[in-house]
Amino acid sequence: MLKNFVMPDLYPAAPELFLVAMACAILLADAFAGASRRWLAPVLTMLTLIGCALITYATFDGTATLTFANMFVDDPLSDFLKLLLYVAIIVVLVYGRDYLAARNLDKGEYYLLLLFATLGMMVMISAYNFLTMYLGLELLSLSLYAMVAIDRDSPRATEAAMKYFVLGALASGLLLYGMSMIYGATGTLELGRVAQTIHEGTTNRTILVFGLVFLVAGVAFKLGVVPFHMWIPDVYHGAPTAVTLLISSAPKLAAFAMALRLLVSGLFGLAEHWQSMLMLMAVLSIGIGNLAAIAQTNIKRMLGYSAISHMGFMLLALMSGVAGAEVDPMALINAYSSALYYIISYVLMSLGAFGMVLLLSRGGYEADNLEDFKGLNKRSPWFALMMAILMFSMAGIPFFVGFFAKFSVLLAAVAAGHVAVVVLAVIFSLIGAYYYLRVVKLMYFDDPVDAASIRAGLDMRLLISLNGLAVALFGLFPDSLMMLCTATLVRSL
Amino acid sequence: MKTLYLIIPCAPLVGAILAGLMGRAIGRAGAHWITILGVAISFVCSVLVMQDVLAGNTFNGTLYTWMEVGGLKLELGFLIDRLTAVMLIVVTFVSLMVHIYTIGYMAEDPGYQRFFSYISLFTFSMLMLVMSNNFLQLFFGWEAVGLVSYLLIGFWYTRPTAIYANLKAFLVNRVGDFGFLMGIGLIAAYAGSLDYATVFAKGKELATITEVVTGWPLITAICIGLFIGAMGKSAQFPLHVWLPDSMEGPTPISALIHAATMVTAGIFMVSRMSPLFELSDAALSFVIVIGAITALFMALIAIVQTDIKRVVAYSTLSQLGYMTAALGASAYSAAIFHLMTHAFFKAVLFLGAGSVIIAMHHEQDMRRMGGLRKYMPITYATVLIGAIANAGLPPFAGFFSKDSIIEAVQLAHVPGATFAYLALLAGVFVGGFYSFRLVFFAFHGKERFRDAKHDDHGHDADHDDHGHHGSVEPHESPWVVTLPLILLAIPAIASGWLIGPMLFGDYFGGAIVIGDNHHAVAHMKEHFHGVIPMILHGLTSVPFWLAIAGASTAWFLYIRRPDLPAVIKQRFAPFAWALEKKYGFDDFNDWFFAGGARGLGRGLWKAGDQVLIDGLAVNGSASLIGRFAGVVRRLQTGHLYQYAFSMLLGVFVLLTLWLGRS
Amino acid sequence: MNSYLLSLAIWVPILGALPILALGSERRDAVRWLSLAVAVAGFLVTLPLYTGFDRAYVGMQFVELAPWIPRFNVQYFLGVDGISVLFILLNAFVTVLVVLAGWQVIEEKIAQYMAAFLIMSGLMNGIFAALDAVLFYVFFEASLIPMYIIIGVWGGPNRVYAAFKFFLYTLLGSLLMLVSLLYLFLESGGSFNLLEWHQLRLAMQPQVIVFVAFMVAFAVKVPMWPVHTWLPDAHVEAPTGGSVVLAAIMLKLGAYGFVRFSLPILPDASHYLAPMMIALSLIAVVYIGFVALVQADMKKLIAYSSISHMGFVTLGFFIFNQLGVEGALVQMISHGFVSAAMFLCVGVMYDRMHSRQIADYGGVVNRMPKFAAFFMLFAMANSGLPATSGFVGEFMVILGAIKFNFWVGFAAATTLILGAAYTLWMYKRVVFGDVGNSHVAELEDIGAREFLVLALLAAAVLAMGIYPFPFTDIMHASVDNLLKHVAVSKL
Amino acid sequence: MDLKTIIFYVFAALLIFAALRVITARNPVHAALYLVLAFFNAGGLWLTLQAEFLAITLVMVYVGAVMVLFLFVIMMLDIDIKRLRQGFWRNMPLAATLGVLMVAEMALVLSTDYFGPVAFPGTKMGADYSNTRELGRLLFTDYVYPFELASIILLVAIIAAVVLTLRRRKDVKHLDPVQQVAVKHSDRLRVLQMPAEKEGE
Amino acid sequence: MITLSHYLILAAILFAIGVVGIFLNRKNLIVLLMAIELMLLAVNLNFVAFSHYLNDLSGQLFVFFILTVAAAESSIGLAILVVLFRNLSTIDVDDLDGLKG
Repeated sequence: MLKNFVMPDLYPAAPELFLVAMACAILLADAFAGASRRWLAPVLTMLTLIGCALITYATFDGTATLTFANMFVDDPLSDFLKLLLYVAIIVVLVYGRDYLAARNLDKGEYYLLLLFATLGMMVMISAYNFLTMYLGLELLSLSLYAMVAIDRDSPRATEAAMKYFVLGALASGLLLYGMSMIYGATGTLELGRVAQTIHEGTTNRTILVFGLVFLVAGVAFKLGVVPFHMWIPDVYHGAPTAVTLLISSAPKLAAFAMALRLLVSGLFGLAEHWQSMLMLMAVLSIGIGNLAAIAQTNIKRMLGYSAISHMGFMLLALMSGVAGAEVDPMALINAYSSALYYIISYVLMSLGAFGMVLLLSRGGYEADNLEDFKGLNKRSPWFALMMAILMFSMAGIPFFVGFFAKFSVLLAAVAAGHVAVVVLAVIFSLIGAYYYLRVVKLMYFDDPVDAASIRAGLDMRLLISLNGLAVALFGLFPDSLMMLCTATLVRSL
Repeated sequence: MKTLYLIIPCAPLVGAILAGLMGRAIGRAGAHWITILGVAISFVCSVLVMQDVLAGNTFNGTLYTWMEVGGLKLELGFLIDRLTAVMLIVVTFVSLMVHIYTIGYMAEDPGYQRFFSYISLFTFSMLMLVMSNNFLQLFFGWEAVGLVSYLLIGFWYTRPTAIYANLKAFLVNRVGDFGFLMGIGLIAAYAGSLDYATVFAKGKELATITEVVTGWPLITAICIGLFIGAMGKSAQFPLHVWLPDSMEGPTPISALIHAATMVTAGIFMVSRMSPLFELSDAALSFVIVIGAITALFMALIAIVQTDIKRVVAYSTLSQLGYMTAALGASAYSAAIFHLMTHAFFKAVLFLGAGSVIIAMHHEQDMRRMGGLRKYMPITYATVLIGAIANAGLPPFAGFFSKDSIIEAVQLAHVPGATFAYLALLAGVFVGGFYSFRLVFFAFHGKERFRDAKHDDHGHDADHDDHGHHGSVEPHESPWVVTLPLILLAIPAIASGWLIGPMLFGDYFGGAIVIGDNHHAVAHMKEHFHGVIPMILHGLTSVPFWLAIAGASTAWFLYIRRPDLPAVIKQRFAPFAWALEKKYGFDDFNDWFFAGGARGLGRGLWKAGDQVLIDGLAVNGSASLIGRFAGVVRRLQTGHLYQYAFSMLLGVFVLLTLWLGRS
Repeated sequence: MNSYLLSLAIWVPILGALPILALGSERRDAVRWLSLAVAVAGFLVTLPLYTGFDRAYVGMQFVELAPWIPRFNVQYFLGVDGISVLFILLNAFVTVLVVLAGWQVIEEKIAQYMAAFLIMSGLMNGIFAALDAVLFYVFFEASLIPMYIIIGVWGGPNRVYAAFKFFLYTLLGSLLMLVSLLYLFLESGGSFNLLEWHQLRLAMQPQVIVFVAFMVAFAVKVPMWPVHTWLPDAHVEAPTGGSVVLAAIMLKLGAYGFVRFSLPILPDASHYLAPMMIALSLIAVVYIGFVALVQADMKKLIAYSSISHMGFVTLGFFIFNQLGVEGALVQMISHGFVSAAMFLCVGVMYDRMHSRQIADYGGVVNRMPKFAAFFMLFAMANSGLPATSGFVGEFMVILGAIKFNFWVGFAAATTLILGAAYTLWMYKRVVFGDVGNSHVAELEDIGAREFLVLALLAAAVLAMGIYPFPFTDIMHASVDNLLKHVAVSKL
Repeated sequence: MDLKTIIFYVFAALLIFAALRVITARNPVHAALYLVLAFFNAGGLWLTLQAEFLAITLVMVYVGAVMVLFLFVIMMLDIDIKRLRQGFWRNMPLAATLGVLMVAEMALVLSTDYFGPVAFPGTKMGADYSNTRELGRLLFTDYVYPFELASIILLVAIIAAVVLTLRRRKDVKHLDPVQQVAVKHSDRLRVLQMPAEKEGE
Repeated sequence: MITLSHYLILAAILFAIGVVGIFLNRKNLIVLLMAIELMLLAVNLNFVAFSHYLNDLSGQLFVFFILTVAAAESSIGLAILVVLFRNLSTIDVDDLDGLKG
């Protein structure tokens, strides 16, 4: 019956397989370990991630390999993003541990969901087919919905989960509708063949653009850009901070991969259309994100709005791929590597910022109001410095990584001739600087209202310091990371 | 020789620095010895320089390059010629006298060392000014003397009037400097150099140029600019307002700075610039008119003053007006000559007044004096000499110089010369009157100090407390005070006899240039046959009789009929009021310039900076953004259906826009 | 050719600040002495820049060149010419003074205070030494951070407003500049090298647009009217050291930007827009002069006087003659000394009385004669008295302006009156007179440390006024070259 | 008009009607039942498109399992129907407008030449063709990767449902032997230090 | 004759009804979940129609997976709903406004 069946090459998917195997092991271990072995799940999770990282690193070969009937791609980009993803998840694990333990949320299920979310992101990163992209997205989203609601006695968290869920489902509905249209127009679900079919020019572009609109809407939702951003502030605010930390970091990498795979690998033939859509959304995001952030009193919410504006900035690079009619491959790479660089630096900063919120919170006390940062410099000069670095970096002030991220994005946009847009973006980022500065102001200029000393594990202290210093160091020596982004994209596109 | 030149300004400088910085270490006596020594060295060197100059040597050399920029070489250097030499002698001599005099005058002042430091510093600055061979250094000295004047007027810094006066002096001088700097700037721009010799050499060339932007004849613009500087420093109308107030300073500096030397810097400067001024009749005309106005109208104010120092101060203004008028008449040598004689006799008058003030325990109001003659014979004698010289009666020094000026102005042909002549003549009468009024008022008549209440001395004499509070009886001043008086009285009598060589003997040689069409001095030279004939001729001239008339009127009103002045004052009330108000300049300046500037500043600050820029643009945009933020924030209503609506709207808009495009 | 002096000048203070931060504010004496050591070391490493400077050479000296961000062809490219070298020295010098001035006054978080100043000093050296546009920009913006902290943490009651105003105002300008830098990068075919940009040919319209963008950035920093209003607020609220650095160095950054960027890269636009620049400069001189006259707060008054003096700088640059440009540069240096000294003087009084209101003083000279003497010197320098440094630049610019256009010079020279009026009027009300109130009566004269600081500045002010030759001599070749360059159209 | 057309229109009309009722029904139970109806109709339509297996799955899995779950939840929750009726139609005009506009736009695109008048290619399959078998074959060969992913998604759903809703009832007093054994003496007895009361003065 | 367009337009109408349902409904969260099901149904209809039209089974397979995911999704959605109801004692959409601004 199964003639012609060739066993798919499992080698490129080794990290995913390892992760699934370990997840099952953790599931069983957690079920039978009992209450006294609570440490088992986090430790195993950590080991899993480290193992994944090792496998990914070991199987890296610098070429693109397709497997599972061309549904899975393993290229430098996917390996790079996955490695970053592991790092982000490990950071999330470490930062969140005390917080979750203090709220009795550190159940085994949390770690399982975290792992499955990671798997979902890995699937998205490696997706080369609409179907796998969709499945990865759903795997991620479903895990996240559950994680947001995991503090099930908290009305805010469940409200956030509900909103996230409904809007997320709506967004995947839009995405699917778009996929169905593209499928109808090209007759295939595989990205490479979609691109090829479009390139051949035998398809009806109206239908393609019609599908594209829905597809872009779906991607935009995942990135959280205006007008598909409404979930961001509420979910960031409502979710337990440890989960917010997760939502604000790693999924951005996956969403970036999704955007890159769908729009660039698949629908590059429609670039002129999606680029201008992205431009519109980018400008709106930068504007609305920054404006709304000014009026916030909750830092999680503020960072949520800031995430919207940051994603807008990232889109500026993503839309700058083509300069005029003729396609200059180097300009393309410049633009996309700027976007990648921007995403990476954003994830780094976002991890640090939410990490600081976690650092300050204790059992029964969420340090998520801006006021809670008052006088941090008096309580702990070191962590105040770290937070200040993070905030200045987010505001795009040199010598921090955020500046160079903005720099490369703006350069790409100017190179593509979008000077007016860039000026607009720059003016809004000035407005944005205000609310980052306000955090610094609270930490440095005001007296503390809460004199409690900061208690956190050594691992967290070390990691968060490392995080802050990384933001500074990547700012002083931005080239290595930039080059890495560029090289990755050169070999993957 | 260059070392000698260098010693002249540096000796007082060293004295000033030592006395100023190490005042506490060297003590009071140390301070006056060091500074007096410094000035004495300068004086001796000046005499040596004079000898050298008389031997026909001049010097024009660079000290060091201050800066070199864009082809403009700015240097510090000395120009030593006959004009300089005269000034050196006058400055160092008067300064030396004042230094000595100060020992007595300031004997009990706590700021003793500081005072010596200042006057030595002043001497240094003034010497740098007169020795300069370029405009830059001239300006340096110009401002430096202004600074010291500022410091000295405000020497008693706790007195509100003193610190008001010094600020006023500085600012009014700054107005003059403003014009001065414009003149220098034009010279630099068009002559490309600030060196006297270079600029003078280009004078003819400059005279043909029209200033590009303004369309003014360049040379006139330069000269008027420079002269505005002179108006500030030499207190010419309408920038004279600071000089009477400067009497708030201790009397020695009134003598030194505000009579003998600094205020004559303007006269010196214009004489120095004679090669330029001679090229512009318009400028000369301006100079002569300003000088004449000052000479007459300031003299008029002097007749209503009761403060002994203020009388002398207004008299100084008037005399400066004479000098200026002489400049306008191209009689530079006459101006310098008058400058010299005036330095001596005015120093005598001031120091004499100071002597009186000491004797009266720092009472300056003449209405509380009278009959001092028998208590202070030396002072009386010297002041009388000064007064006669000031009134211009032969054979005292003032007669020669003043008479020459009047004659020169009479002979001048520039527009305004006739007016100037008449004004100066009238001024002679007034001069005679106020000079003798002072003498009679203070030294003759009833001993009014006996009825005067001394109740206001307590606070008046905070700093110059002489410890003689009980004693009412005035007495002659100590020798350190009288010696300079006597030493100064000699040239006040005799310096006029130098008129021959100085005015007509071609003494100044190349230092002063007179244009071909300006013959006044040359004319006078033809009629000059020596000092004695001049005195004899003077006895028949109009000015002499006017001066006598003035003196007699003074005698009549203050000795003969002391009740009359009050009656006259009542009769001519508006006139007296105008004089007492000093024609309202002070009030106008306070109201218009000081008040106006502050009003303008406040208006610009409140309306411009605070309301428009900060309020509207800066905070306005900030609050606008804040309001926008509030609006944007309210878009996030928290309702799911609204979120879904937003997404849907997004899709709808994208659909509509992009389907339309493809 | 390769020398590490400039790198040392930049990184010695910055790296030196790290151990100070690590020491923490508890060990005050250690912090103070270490800070002083770092500041002095920072100053010493800049001295060879002056002594080893080749005055005849027009190009950049002490050049350091290394790749920094090869991805965008950004280089770690340092070098100085006659225009910039003096500012590095000035900056290092002022840093020493600031450390001394904060010695005892700052009691809270002294380690952070000192570190902030040292870091800022290094960053500002970077600005003056950078020959790569991105490097310049990075230093330019980064220097906002320590100043923001300084104003906000150690500032006066309204410090938060002032700090935000300062930061956002300046950021606005610099962000527009960033866009222009990116544009020039693309126009130049992928280079951020300033020296290459100087040779870049641009059409008139882009020149004007880029000029305006640059102008906003630099004008805010200078500050020029009408974007000056952040300065009085920042000065009033900043601690003394902050005011000193702000006035002495930070204001120079904008002016320096004009000479380094606007003039040589955009000569045609510079000429075209010169009337506007001159008009704005004159407004700064006259308008601000009047405004300064009515200030009741000493620091505000000096702040306004700074704006007015900086008007001379921008005026000097845009009259395009050597007198003007060199005068402007000299004015910048001199203003560095004089304004620093003025703010230190106010600081000396503020430390004792905790008031900056003129009305709260009166008769200070009775209690503090030494201080009054210094203050008098600096007040005179501030009003441009000859033989002080304040005169030199003003004089040169006025001469240059008269050469350029009589009326421009005329308007500029009004500062002679206005400057003297507001400075001396303040001096009169604060220092002269009888002892104003019981607080004044309790004042103590300056101590040895304060004396040292003021004496150093006094020496600098006098030296520069009496013999400015060494200051101007070093800049001739570069200014000459700049003017020749600007005279050639790039169209 | 052939039979297929009639069937299509009947099913389509019912489908739309049912869908409209789903979103407009005030009683959630009704809505759920209308949704069942909609699914039935959709299944019917899929049959016309020769997707037999999917049609059957839709009815069996969806209607059989998912809809029952919905109903179960609706019944379980104690919902105040009266409150649900208030302000129900407030968004109607906007919703209707936007909905109609969207449909119009989409229809405009979808009825273009490309999809419009051209008939179905009318694929003719052999008699031995089985939609189910083909799907199954693909599912376990080419689609094995998504298939595994789907299984994991279901696993996530299980975990999520458990973690969110499983509760140990707190009002039941039951003993946990493990805890009883693990107890230490410090848990049983707590010594309190009380300050001695002062004697009355 | 029934063409592909018929199916597509039908799906579009269905999709629109689903979407409109989400923001029309201000009261009942369960109906929101049902509206999502409608949307997915519309997408499925699209895929089936295309699959038939293109004679390509991958569309149908996609539907297969969508059905699976939708089931999982609704189970999680309902679980969240239950938790929400426990916390807020309501499933009124209007009451879900604790997070805003």
